[in-house]
Amino acid sequence: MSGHSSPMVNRRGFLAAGAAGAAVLGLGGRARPLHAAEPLKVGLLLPLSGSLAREGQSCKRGADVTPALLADMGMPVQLMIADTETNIDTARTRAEKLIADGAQVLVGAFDSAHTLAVAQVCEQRGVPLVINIAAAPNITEQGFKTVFRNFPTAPKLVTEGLALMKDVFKTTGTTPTKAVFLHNNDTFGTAMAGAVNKLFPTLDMPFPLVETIAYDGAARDLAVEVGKAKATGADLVLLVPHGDDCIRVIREMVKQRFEPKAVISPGSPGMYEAQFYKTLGKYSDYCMTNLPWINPKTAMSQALLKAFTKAYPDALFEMNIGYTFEAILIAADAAKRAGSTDPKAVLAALPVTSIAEHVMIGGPIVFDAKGQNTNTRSATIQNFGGKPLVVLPSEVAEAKPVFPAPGWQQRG
Amino acid sequence: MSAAPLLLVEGLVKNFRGLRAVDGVSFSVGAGEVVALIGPNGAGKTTVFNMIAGVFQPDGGRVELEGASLVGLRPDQVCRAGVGRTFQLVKPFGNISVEENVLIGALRWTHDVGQARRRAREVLDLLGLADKRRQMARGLTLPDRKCLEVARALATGPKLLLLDEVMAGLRPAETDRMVETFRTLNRETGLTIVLIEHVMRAVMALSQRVVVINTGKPVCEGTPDEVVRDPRVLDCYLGQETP
Amino acid sequence: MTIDLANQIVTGLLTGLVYSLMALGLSVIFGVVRVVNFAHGEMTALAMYAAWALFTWAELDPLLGLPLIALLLFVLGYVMQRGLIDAFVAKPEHMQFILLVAVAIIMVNGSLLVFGPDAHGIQVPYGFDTYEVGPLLVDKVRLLAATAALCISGLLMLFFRRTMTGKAIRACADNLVGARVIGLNVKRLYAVTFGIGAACVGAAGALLSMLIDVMPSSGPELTMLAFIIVIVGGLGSMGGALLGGILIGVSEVLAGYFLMPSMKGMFSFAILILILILRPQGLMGARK
Amino acid sequence: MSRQAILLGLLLAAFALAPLVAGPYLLSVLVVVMYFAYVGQAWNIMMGFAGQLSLGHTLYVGLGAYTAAALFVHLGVPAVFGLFASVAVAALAGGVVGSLGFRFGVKGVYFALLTIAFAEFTRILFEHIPGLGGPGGLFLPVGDRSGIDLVHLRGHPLMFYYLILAMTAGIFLLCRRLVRSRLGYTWLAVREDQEAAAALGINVFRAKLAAVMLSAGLTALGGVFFAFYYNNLFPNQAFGMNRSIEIILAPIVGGLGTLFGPILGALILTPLGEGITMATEAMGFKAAGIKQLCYGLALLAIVKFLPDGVWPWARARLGLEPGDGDGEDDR
Repeated sequence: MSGHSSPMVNRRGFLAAGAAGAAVLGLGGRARPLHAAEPLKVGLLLPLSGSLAREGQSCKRGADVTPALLADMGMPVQLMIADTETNIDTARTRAEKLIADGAQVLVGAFDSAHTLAVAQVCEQRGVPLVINIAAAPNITEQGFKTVFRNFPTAPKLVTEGLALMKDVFKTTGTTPTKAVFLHNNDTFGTAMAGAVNKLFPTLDMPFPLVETIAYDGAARDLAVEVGKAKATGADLVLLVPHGDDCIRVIREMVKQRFEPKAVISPGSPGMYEAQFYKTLGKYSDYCMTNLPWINPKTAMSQALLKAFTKAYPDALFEMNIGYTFEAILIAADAAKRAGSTDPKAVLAALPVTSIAEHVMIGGPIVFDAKGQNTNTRSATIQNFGGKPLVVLPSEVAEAKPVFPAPGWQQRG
Repeated sequence: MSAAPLLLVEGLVKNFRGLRAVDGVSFSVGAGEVVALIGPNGAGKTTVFNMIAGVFQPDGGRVELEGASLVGLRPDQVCRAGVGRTFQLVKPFGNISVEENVLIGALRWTHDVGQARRRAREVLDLLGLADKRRQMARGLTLPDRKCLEVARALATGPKLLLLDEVMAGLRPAETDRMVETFRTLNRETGLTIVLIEHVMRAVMALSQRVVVINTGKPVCEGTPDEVVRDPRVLDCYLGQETP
Repeated sequence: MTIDLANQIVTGLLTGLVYSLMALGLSVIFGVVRVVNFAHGEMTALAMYAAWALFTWAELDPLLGLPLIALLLFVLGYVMQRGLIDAFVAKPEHMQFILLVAVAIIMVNGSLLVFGPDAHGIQVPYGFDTYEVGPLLVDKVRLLAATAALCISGLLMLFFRRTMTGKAIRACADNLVGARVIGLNVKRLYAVTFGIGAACVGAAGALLSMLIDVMPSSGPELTMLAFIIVIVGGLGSMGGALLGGILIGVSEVLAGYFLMPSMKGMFSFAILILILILRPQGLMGARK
Repeated sequence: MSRQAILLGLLLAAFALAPLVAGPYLLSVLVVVMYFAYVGQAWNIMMGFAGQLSLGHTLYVGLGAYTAAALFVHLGVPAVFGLFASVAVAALAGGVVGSLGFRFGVKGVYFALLTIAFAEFTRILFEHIPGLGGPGGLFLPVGDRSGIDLVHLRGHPLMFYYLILAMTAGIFLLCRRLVRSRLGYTWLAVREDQEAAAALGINVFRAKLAAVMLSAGLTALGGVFFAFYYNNLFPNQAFGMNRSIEIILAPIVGGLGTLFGPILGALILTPLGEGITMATEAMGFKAAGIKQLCYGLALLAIVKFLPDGVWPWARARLGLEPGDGDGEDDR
């Protein structure tokens, strides 16, 4: 099939990232689309207002800088952005509206419930949906033919997140004695917690998990939660926050003088966000998060970073941006390979996607029979001086992991 | 002794926060009788009514309808036992029509809305409200509201009707008309009526017997003519004016 | 274990006092105007934004900015009552509810437009300080905030007891007809009351801004919290709001400590249900 | 035929024929309109007819949705049977809320807060029931989207459109019967004055309980629709406070206690939201939140200037004032 125009790059080739980057960027000229002038209309659904506004707008920033970059690669796209208002009724009607207005591919929708509602519309209308972010495993278990997800499911996030922890201990030569697990009790946090509790015993972790503490992210103050964690005497905190709740957790830890060797997230947003650094200052340092991250060493991510920093000098360059960019990239790539912007043609091209050079860490973007990209891969990022740096895997690392972290009072 | 009276009230007591509002009131009403309950303001008349109607539970004493105790029953159960009442401060169902107000009363004895509607129209005719039946009840004048209050209670088909100052605020001609209506009802259907009334014109014209109470205690009882001549009655009304 | 628990209870108590002040605003408004302010949490969020703005742009400590924010909210409350709510005072509850829901929607999305979706928090220089009182660790910010809340509540009670305006407002609450008869300007007094309630919210918002972050969606959560506190203490009772705040603060700590922390909200709602059923006038309210 | 009946017939015909001209987008909007008309009407039974303010009505949506969905997911029970369980569970919950509230004399704003407390309590409770997915959500297998399977409620969006249209028409006719029934009049009496109602022999407690339970049971059917239309349930979306607010907006804006109110309200509000979105987009306002801001302002204007709702106002202008027919007064 002519769809295989992207070069398959094996793992070793991927690791020699720098050179491959240039090759892929040159790809645009080689494929010669039939209708180069006609941009692909991508309908983007995000929760720009309502309770998920913060995450949705972060994704949108990534999307804003995308069309220019893709145009440079010979993949013109026209974005049509719609707000789901963090409301399932709106998500569904907006999806219909985007398709009615001519969207040829939909991208979205951050929230799992909204994504599933949109997926049903897409399935019905034969319009492909490329999921930027949504971790509920069920989405790709429904037998949808039009849904493609370039985001790991919760179990995968956790498996890799826990494995990376072992790598951290091995690299630094220190192993904690016992851990306490704090997680947000929302959709995402519970999916993660379920995976942690299921996978933890199977992964031969070098420390026991003494207690799991679920908390309500909206709860005004998290003093009790942290107090309870402190009382367990654990020297490692596994934390699955979902946004700014991690600020409250760390602040309480400092105030209550709870000094574990480290705070590590097995895969969740929060501890690498701008607000976290701004509010906590020096206390934000050394926190680690294991999650899919932007590969700092590919040419494409450097290009994205450059464009992004120019457009949003104050905003943080993080996962939401990378995945939203990639989702649009996947759609544009399929259209280019298909040589057509017709939804049917794009849909036919999507299952054979193989994008070796992209922005997130991990192997080439390919989809299995269920439409799930199985090549996503987590990295460990650690905060240094108010910035997240990749510390593992070492091939793409920008710094060396620090563990145990210095105590709160010992920080300049 | 003959059959039990329609209504028997005996030794009724009610305390409010240690204050004895009603203290040993007793009277009985035979079937077909019209009895007035009078006394100065604050004498406890309405409290007695509320105890008969089940709004308040008495702290002592008996209330019986045809020999069956009403004590412990809720207002709706008392109504279903055959006691209709009006409220001193009228309580019309303001946002529905006059006819529907009365219709709801008639639903006490029938499940058929059509039948209840026919009954409502009869009652409205009887009370001279027929031409206002489509109006919203909240738009009625005070006399008409009083009339509606009576119509609603009548529509429930009571054996005993408790009227709480339905003539107050009415013009003399209106009072006379209403008195005439009650007399007709009493004569033709044998309806038993107990009324609380300040308008002596109505009391004299309507009631066969008068019970006087003051500060919660019984004062005297007799025909209207006897009562107005009783010095104790005069005392309790005058005593109110001169401390 | 016991020291940990004692620490937590102290924390709950102090935080509860700050929440009390916010709830006090709700209670004052309901006690007099008889309108349940369903936009209460949203107003608190606005006050927190004001505190954040003053801190960020004028480097003003929230404790010092507090009077200004309270004044700002007083004006907001006064204007809201005069221009909007007054016409709804005699309307049924559901109308008031929808009106204030509309106000809340406007406030939430207005702050989204102005401040963006991110959480805004204030980090005062002493934000991480703690006092050691015997074996206990007492958080400095919480202690300051709770003390301020307590002082403001005390001042408010003095205002209602001692000043002419305060007495006139109480007269409106006790006997509206009587208040009209003796010639009180009820409309103005209602507006002043709403303003005072809003000023409480302003003060509480300034204090809360040091404890928690504010987002456009913070509002509804705070509204619910204020309701729980006020109902538990007694809607319309000032002492009740204080007691309710402390009770809810401490009981959430206990629920979080002994049960699952994520269930502590459920515990509060269970208390709310029990109070509504068994003692709807609240712990300190007078039975009507 | 009264003018109201003609209006009703025209409206029904228009909706039945709408799919001929409306594209999938418009159809999806109409589904939302009908859904809110339906649950609004169900809420209206409790508030508009019997005068009991429920601000936590999504409790019954959520219970209905979760019951039928859980039976389907775990036991394979088809929706058509599951809905009976949904109605029963929700009616029972309504009975609990109602009997506790009414027995202990919780009135007015306190009763409203009680309903919120129950809804919020249940939301957090459902976040802690692992068998129902907790906050991770309960997912229904989507299955075939092209056919029509009313037994399992699986099928084409058009099927769902006609289903919700039938439900809305059904509840409209039911309510029309109810307001002219003995029970309906009983509710009106209770709504207007409980003391006077009791004095006319009405068992106020039972009347209110009947209203809550019927309203809850009917609302649960809306929940079943919600579950099988969207195929996923999350406690914060099924039981969230803002869903309760959305439910009651339509009947209040349309006209409380009227039959056309909930439909008209839903017909105004949902398209208003869509319209504002389009208008702000057309005017070049891209900022998120501007739409809801305008929506809030519009809502404010409606309650301020048409406090009795749009239908009573429109009815007066259309010459459809009640009392035209012979005792067939439409509310």
